[in-house]
Amino acid sequence: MLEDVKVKVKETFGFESEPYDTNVLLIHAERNSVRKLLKFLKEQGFNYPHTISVVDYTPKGEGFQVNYILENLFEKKFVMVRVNLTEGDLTVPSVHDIFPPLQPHEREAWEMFGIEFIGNPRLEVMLLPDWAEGLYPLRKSYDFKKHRKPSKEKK
Amino acid sequence: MEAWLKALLFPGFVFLLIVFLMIFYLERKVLADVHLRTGPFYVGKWGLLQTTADVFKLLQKEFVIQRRANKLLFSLIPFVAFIMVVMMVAFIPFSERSWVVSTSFDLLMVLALVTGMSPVFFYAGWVSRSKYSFIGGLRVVNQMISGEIPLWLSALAAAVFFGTLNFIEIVHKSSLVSFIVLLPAFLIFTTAALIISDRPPFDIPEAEQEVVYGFLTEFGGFNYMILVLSKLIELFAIFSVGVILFLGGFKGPILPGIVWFFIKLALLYLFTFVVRASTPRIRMDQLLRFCWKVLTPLALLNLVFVILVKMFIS
Amino acid sequence: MGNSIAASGYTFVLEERKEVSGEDLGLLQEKLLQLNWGVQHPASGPMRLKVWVDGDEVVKVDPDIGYVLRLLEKLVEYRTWINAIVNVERACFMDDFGTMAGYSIAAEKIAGVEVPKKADYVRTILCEAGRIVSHLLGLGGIVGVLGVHTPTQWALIAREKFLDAFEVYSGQRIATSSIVPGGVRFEPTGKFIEKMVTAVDFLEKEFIPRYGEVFIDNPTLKIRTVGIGKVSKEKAVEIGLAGPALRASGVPSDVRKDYPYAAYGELDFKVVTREEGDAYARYLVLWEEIQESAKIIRQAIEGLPEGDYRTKFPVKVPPGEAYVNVEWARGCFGFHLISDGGTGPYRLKMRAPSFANVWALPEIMKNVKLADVPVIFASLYMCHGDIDR
Amino acid sequence: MEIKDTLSFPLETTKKVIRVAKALLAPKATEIWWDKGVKRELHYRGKHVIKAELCIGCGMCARACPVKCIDMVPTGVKKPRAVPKVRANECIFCGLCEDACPTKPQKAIQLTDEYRMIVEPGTWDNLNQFIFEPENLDEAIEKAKKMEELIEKKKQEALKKKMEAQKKSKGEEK
Repeated sequence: MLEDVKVKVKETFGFESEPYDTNVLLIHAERNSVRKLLKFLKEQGFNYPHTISVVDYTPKGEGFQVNYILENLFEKKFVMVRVNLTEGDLTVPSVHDIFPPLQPHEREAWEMFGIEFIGNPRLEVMLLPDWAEGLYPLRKSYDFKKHRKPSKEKK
Repeated sequence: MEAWLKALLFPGFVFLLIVFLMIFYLERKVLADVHLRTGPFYVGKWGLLQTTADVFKLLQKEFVIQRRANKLLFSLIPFVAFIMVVMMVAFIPFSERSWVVSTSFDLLMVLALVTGMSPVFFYAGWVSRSKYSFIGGLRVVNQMISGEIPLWLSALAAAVFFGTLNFIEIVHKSSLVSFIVLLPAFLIFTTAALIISDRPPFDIPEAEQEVVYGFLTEFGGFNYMILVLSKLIELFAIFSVGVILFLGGFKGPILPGIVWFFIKLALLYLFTFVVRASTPRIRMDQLLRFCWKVLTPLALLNLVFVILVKMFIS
Repeated sequence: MGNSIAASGYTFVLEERKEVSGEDLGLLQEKLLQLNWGVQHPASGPMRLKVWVDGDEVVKVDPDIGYVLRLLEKLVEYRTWINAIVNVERACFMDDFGTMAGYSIAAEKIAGVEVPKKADYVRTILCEAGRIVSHLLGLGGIVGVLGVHTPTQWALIAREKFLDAFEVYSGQRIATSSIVPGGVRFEPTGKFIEKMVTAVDFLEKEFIPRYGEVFIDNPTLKIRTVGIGKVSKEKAVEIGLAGPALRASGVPSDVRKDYPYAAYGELDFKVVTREEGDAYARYLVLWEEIQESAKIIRQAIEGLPEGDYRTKFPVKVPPGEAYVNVEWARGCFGFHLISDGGTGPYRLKMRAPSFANVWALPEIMKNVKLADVPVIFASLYMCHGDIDR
Repeated sequence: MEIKDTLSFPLETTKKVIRVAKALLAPKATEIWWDKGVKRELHYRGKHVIKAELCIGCGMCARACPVKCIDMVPTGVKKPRAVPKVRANECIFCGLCEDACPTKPQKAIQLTDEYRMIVEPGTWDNLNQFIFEPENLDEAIEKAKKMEELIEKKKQEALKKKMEAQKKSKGEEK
């Protein structure tokens, strides 16, 4: 089944894909056609989104990586769509209308890494306190000693 | 005994207070037994003083008034509620001699005071000026009004059967026949009592998980204690009326009357505690449907039945 | 209700219905009352649900989470491969074995370490015991929000027996940190097996009959839960429900069966599903899964092989990554673990099932009564530590 | 159908109520432990015991600690160069330090079944009370010093012997 998807993705989009693990297919996608690709994958039966996993590779000079992990609940297969971003341009089109459950995941990725999902209606602080907006704590460059909450002065 | 001594000591305030501490203790112990726990244990012998300690804890607490609340009404409402419920108890004969007042319209008086409680509790929610209190207040009015109709109807059935409203006369007239004839009325009365006094499974106005503590949310310390106490006394009064009307009050062999009265009362309470441990809370719309579509028609039918029986007997 | 209150000068925060629900209601426009269901609320736990009510009807809810955020994903980056387990297990205190097992399997996959068979079996026993421990609290929680605390207390008695077994095994009752990359940390002694069998015996012979005859098929419980928070099969997949909630809607999704890990491939068990998809179905799924887990534990104890329980795990793990799922008590927990060749994880992304469920709430809580909010909330069986991580 | 339901509902509810009441007769699950005390399992992960005479000062425990609550305190002797000291207020009692300790057959750092440790409220001011120091540290240091002296002596003797031997051999050469 994953072989079929691999061939079809190659034919339709021209994206390379490789087996990631047993049951998991890794697709190297591009930012501009990620929406089309995810729509295509949903039609293929990968209709249960797991998460958006962002990896910060900036210390290694590679920018950011956005992984969409989708599951086919009935065929029991996974697909992982990987989009690489450069450090200067952290924007990805949002897929909240294709996969509604991914909307909060996009929100989390935005507040933790600062990746902007264009079209997401609700990019606001969710897990972090209000004062921590824009600190992007899961980035490798985040120094937790610097960003302490300004403590109340003692009486 | 002097009248004022009666009101103050027995069967007045002091007696009432001890009875309530014991009822509260009993509730905790029974619930703990059902939960397979030990319950209160360390304060006093078998934890008997635990509830007393809790009362003193509440007395020590700070007197908090919500900023937006009406200060006068907020502090006044608990006392109004308390005075009203204590008046109910004054009419109840615990034995042949131990009562504060006895009139020819005892039953009417108690039921009228019970009916008067609903606006008091609603105001308690209203003057708190808090969302949850307000919803709790609305719920309590809804619930009490729909519970009062069956309560009145079933109590009136007993009054029709005995032909009097005086409690002591009712007790003297009661017999095994009256118990059997009034059994349906008794069941309706107990259910209505649970509804009126917000006992589980009808604790909708105070539903902790839905509206925090309903109209009690903003009250703390002494105020809270008084309000909760008045709720408890209300149930106590209604149950006492139930015991008098349907279970023969202080009548009973060998033991003194007051002991029989409290044995019967304790059985009723035991029933409510076990119900509390097994029956989940129902929803407001379900309660209203139950009250108006099931309980009230049943109570009316029961009234007709009792009148027919009365016709045949006389 | 709305307009009359506003007219009487009552100063609640009332909001235009149109603004809240986003739909044009024309002349029917009313003002709504916003309730803060949480953070300090008897049934909410450390999270807030903004509930807009019209009288007794809920118009819209909006979860506000993040009150127990610990940034576990960041903390893991400061740990070594072995001692990262103390962060992973703290995703939720109720079932800590599942998360540790998932992390360990991911780390072993990257390092290419083969785990001894005995460790696999011990992991299975522990994970299932953790599931039982967690589900017992879940059962109590669902009935508990309806004002009856008896189920919670009875469930805690059965839970204590399992915690005793954990203590014999690892020395702690909760937060056992007992599953590490490379196996398990402690030898499953005879005493541990004995305690575990005692616990399962108690569960099957005392707890299940006692609980089942009162709180299963309870008429009052049924009128409160049947048909409440109904989610169809398609809807459940679309809004991304996870775990018992997904299975209660009729989707047979169970990682233990679909992608067997540990010793699950060799054991015989069935995936509990129900078709109704309402709060009562979710309650029954928990109830049946407890019995199923007890059977798995018995099988695993019977088939416990001899041999080593731990192999050496390298200090430095070669670069690589893995995405591993485990069936946690609350659903499918995913670990996207990345190594850069260092002494600790480079990045760990945890896919939390409760996070998926909490964002399904706005869809499920449409046109319900205010009194149903806690029921639906508890029946989705979420853990706040898991939502926030 | 509805009438049937209305009739069966109170009956069913009453049944459940009576069944719950059965629990009133069942034995209690809790027990009064106050005077009896609690018995912990033998390898309960409680207070640390650090044996200075066994410690080799490798610092593996400090490296394995996930919360970095173990400090290596220098002793001033060569072996052990430093001994661990546990800040109990930060410790999460995971026992990973015990796993990491390389001494055999007995571990130098061990978690015991002693669990009642805090006798006073732990405030910021008395944090230093909640530190698990190594046991018999002074004796161990003295012993180590003696050992060092002994080794030194032996070394010197060996050196002397060597020197003498060299001298002898040199003499022989000459």
